[in-house]
Amino acid sequence: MHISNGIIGGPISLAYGVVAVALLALCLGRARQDLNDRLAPMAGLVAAFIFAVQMLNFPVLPGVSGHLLGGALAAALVGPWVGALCVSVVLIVQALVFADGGISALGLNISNMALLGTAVGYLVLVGLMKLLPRTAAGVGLAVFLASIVSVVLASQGFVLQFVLGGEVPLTIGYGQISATMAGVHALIGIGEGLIAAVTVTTVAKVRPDLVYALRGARLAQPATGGLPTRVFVLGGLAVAALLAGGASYLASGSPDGLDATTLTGCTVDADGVITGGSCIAQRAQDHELGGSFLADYGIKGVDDATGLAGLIGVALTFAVGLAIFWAVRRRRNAAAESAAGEQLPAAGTPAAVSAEK
Amino acid sequence: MGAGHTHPMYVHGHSPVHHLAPEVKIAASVLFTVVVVATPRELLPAFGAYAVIVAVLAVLARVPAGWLARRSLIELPFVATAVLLPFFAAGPRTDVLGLSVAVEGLWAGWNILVKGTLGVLIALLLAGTTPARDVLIGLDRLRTPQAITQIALFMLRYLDVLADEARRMRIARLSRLDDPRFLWQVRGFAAGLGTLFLRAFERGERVFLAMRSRGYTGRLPAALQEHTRATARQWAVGAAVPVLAVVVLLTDRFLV
Amino acid sequence: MTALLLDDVRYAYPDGHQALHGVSLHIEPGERVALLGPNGAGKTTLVLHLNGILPVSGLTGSSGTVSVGDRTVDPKDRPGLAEIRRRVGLVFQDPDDQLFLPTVAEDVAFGPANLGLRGAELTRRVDEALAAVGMSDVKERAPHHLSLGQRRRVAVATVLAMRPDLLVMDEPSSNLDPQARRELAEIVLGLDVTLLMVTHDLPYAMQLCPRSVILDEGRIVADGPTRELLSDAELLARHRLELPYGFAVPATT
Amino acid sequence: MTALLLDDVRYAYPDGHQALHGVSLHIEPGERVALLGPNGAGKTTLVLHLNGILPVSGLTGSSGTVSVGDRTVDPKDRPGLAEIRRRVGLVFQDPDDQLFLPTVAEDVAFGPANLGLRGAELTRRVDEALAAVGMSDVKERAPHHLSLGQRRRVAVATVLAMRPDLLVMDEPSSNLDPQARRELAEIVLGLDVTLLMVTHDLPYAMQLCPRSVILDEGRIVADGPTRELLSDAELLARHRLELPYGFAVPATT
Ligand SMILES: Nc1ncnc2c1ncn2[C@@H]1O[C@H](COP(=O)(O)OP(=O)(O)OP(=O)(O)O)[C@@H](O)[C@H]1O
Ligand SMILES: Nc1ncnc2c1ncn2[C@@H]1O[C@H](COP(=O)(O)OP(=O)(O)OP(=O)(O)O)[C@@H](O)[C@H]1O
Ligand SMILES: [Mg+2]
Ligand SMILES: [Mg+2]
Repeated sequence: MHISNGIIGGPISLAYGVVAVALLALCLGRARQDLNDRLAPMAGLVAAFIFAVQMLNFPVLPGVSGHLLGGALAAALVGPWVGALCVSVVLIVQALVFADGGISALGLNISNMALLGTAVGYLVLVGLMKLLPRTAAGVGLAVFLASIVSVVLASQGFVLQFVLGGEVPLTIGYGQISATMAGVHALIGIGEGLIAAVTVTTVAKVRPDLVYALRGARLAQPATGGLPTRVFVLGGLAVAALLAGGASYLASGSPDGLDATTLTGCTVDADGVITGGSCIAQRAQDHELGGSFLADYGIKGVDDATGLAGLIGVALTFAVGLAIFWAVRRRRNAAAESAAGEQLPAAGTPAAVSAEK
Repeated sequence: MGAGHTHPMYVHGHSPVHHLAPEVKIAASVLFTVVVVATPRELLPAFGAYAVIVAVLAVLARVPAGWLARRSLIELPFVATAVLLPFFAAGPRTDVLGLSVAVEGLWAGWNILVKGTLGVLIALLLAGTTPARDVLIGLDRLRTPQAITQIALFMLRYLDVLADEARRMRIARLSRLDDPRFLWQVRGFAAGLGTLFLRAFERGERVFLAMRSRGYTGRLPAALQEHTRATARQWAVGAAVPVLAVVVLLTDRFLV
Repeated sequence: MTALLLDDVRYAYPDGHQALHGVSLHIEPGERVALLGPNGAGKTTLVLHLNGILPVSGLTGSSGTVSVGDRTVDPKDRPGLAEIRRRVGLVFQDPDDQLFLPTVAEDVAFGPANLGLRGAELTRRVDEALAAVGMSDVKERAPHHLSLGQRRRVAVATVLAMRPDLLVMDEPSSNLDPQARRELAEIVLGLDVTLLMVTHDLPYAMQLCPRSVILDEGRIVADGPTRELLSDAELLARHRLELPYGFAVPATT
Repeated sequence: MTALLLDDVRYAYPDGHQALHGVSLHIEPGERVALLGPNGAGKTTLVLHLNGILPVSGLTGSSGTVSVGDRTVDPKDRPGLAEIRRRVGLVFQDPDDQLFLPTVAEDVAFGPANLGLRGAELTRRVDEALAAVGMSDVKERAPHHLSLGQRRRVAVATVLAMRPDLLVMDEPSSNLDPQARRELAEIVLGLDVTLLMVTHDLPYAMQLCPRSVILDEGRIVADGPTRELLSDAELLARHRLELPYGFAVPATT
């Protein structure tokens, strides 16, 4: 969703720039209390993580690309003030070091993605955490939903900017643009929500001191074994399916169809590297990641695979499929558990893999 | 770990532009971009003059044209959509090559195209001649709040750490017979993502503590970068770029 | 029959640094060989060739062939590579390169599960391997929250659990406490495998490996019975090796 | 006068694992002390306390005081902490934790530059430190492109370049080739510093440190002349320590 130079008129860009600077100054003031020895490297990592997932870009509307935003993730891990700074840093570095996003549009981009996205994500998160149990599943669900809301609202921030300073009358109505943006970003939000939820729950389980939203408190153990997990998965799936259905309906008229977000048509070699065919992940690698930090750094010196960049690309494009796969595996694990009466290794263990071969 | 060692956008070289202090280059790029964006889209000759300025800079920096062309592909989505605008814009229409397009849309498309391209090119020249770490040093010297430069510094280092940890985890899986067909990789990814985050954090945290134990106070010691500080002459040279752009804008505005 | 055969292996890292300048080596099944040499000699680089992690295909400066048993390492031959990785168990010099799952038990189970083991058999394998390195009590902890020595022991367990034919260990004894080091020696002596062990600990090499190879600047400069090589003080000194303080070559092995 | 004083130091990691259960230790200026103990004893955890890296403030399970010279470590006292970090030089167990700048030369210069050195003096410091560990020829290379042993040597150089009063090294000799290990011993013996060295290499401890402390399960279980401790086979065995194969306590130091 990086706006490039010249999309939004000068006066509006300037106004947003002023607002962004003022709000960032506020964040800096508040962050000073938070940014201690521990939070400084954490903030750096959150920024790096967001930087990495933002590398997958695809066009959504004239002059606007869609990708993960990371505001809710940042808010959950380092709080709203430092979180907004993290996302801003990502945007500044992208503009200056990677020529991504216009320098004169920095104010616009920071307003949408860093300020609006993080603030909304944090508010939703705090609200949900009050309602949901303080278990891993509860936190995960809260982060998941906060991500979706934050991404969708940030996209509406762009629409507002376009209405104010788009400088060109369109045959398609602003309502339609708004709906399309919301639809596409709901889908993006699901992918982002899954990634953010997995990340935050893992961190919360092992290092609760690193999750700002928990404020240092340990997670509660689920009262009844397994049930909240299932609730989480099914609830998440329901929301995902709903949004996906609605979104693809809304987005079907957008210039870049959603079919581009699948990997159909790609051939994949031994190590999961895309070797042929045409699909978004590959395009993204060629155009965006091909020259990017991660693509160059991924597995340099060890293999010509795409490493983290590839992994992230894969995960994002498969985000929706993953949700289903995840649920199926969970249920199968649960079944196997009750059948064998023994604990199968948890997520990511090979037992499940071989069982499915 | 190589914090901001270089980045793939960096073109190694020893041109005068490379040797310009980073703070000068950043200030000049930002101001130049602002002037470009502030130029009314109808002033065609001005944009031509800007393009000449950019071309001269590229030659001075000895950045290959092919490299610039390839890297500016990042702008492709915008180009594609700028091309679409004439078809979606409302208002009076005209015929171009037998197609009916909106006049307003044509102008808007041109506006995005030319300002976007010039902006990307100037940003690429900055990135291509300035290692990432120097960009941060430049921002620091331009009085950017320390919280921001510090987060940015850690971010660059963590990108390396993340890539490095991801590489390690992948080798570990491969050498123990993981069969990373696509789906498995996605599944392993979901499980591995949180672990990757934690591992990267904990390694980065240890590195941070090691820096602390060698006297780090939140900014890189000045003695390591003394050679890159801007002289008055460099400021004068750097200022020439935006000043030239303003001159172009004004002459065009009032003469044409 | 050969367990391992390297023929004129050369390798340059992507940054242009030439680490191996033509290494040829032949190991019989059941042999235990120590790989000695100064820091930066190329030992780790050599070891990473043994299951196809290096070379990166398409790099200049890299050539030669590596065969394990009757198979040749070829990055393009996927089933062949899987078979080689099944046979070769590689303990990395840095345990952080080896451990990646959220708990120790899962990590040790990963390899055997990929071999097709499951259920009670899998659990037994894991327990055995962890018991062998004395790490049964950290089973449920996160590997990255262990001390370095504990991580190294778990790293050894992950490979032992796969029961490889050819066991390759890159400085397995560093960071181990003295008793763990002796126990590791006993484990290795009790296994019926071919062994290639990189080490800077010459007495340890003497204890475990009848044969030694000295690598320096990417070339093999000596190959022979360990006892003989270690008695040649002049040879050792030429390659930055020397017997440690207080150590005398024992009269009997 | 004391160089280092620990009083009833307790520490629990954020995941709840209690690593130190009340450690008290007193070291005089100029003493050279070896810190011995099995894997997971808490040696690294202890060492990280010595310049205020641990504890994380506000965690339960952590208490006690650490003083360096006349100063007490206090995370809230920023200038005090800076002064302590100037005095204490810490070589981490994992060199990857220590090295982070793009080139070896810059990394070694980082500490002295933070101390305010610059220009020719800074260059001289860097060159000296790198020469001492025999790494002058990798000056312009990237630390993460070095072999593990090379990285460890550079890590030692980064700390030597700061000329600390109290030198704390966590297993400095692991992954070093035998000659580098001896050279390190010579460097340390030639320095006029207080030394605390964690090691699993008992002969090395004997060679370098007249006094030894044994840590086990987060508690100090023995403290005395190294020669005496190492002659007490029963004590050693109780804490997973033992003299290596082929080593006999030499008659003279
Ligand atoms: N990733 C890399 N990129 C470039 N050069 C490298 C890389 N890794 C190692 N080297 C270089 O290759 C040479 C051999 O390194 P290698 O790690 O194989 O040494 P080694 O014999 O294992 O040393 P050690 O005993 O210190 O572990 C060294 O000169 C080293 O600097
Ligand atoms: N980051 C961490 N989080 C939680 N527990 C940890 C962490 N690091 C170490 N521990 C635990 O604390 C205890 C002490 O660890 P420490 O690293 O101090 O041991 P050590 O004496 O240095 O061992 P080694 O000789 O293997 O290096 C161990 O039981 C270890 O598992
Ligand atoms: Mg090595
Ligand atoms: Mg330790």
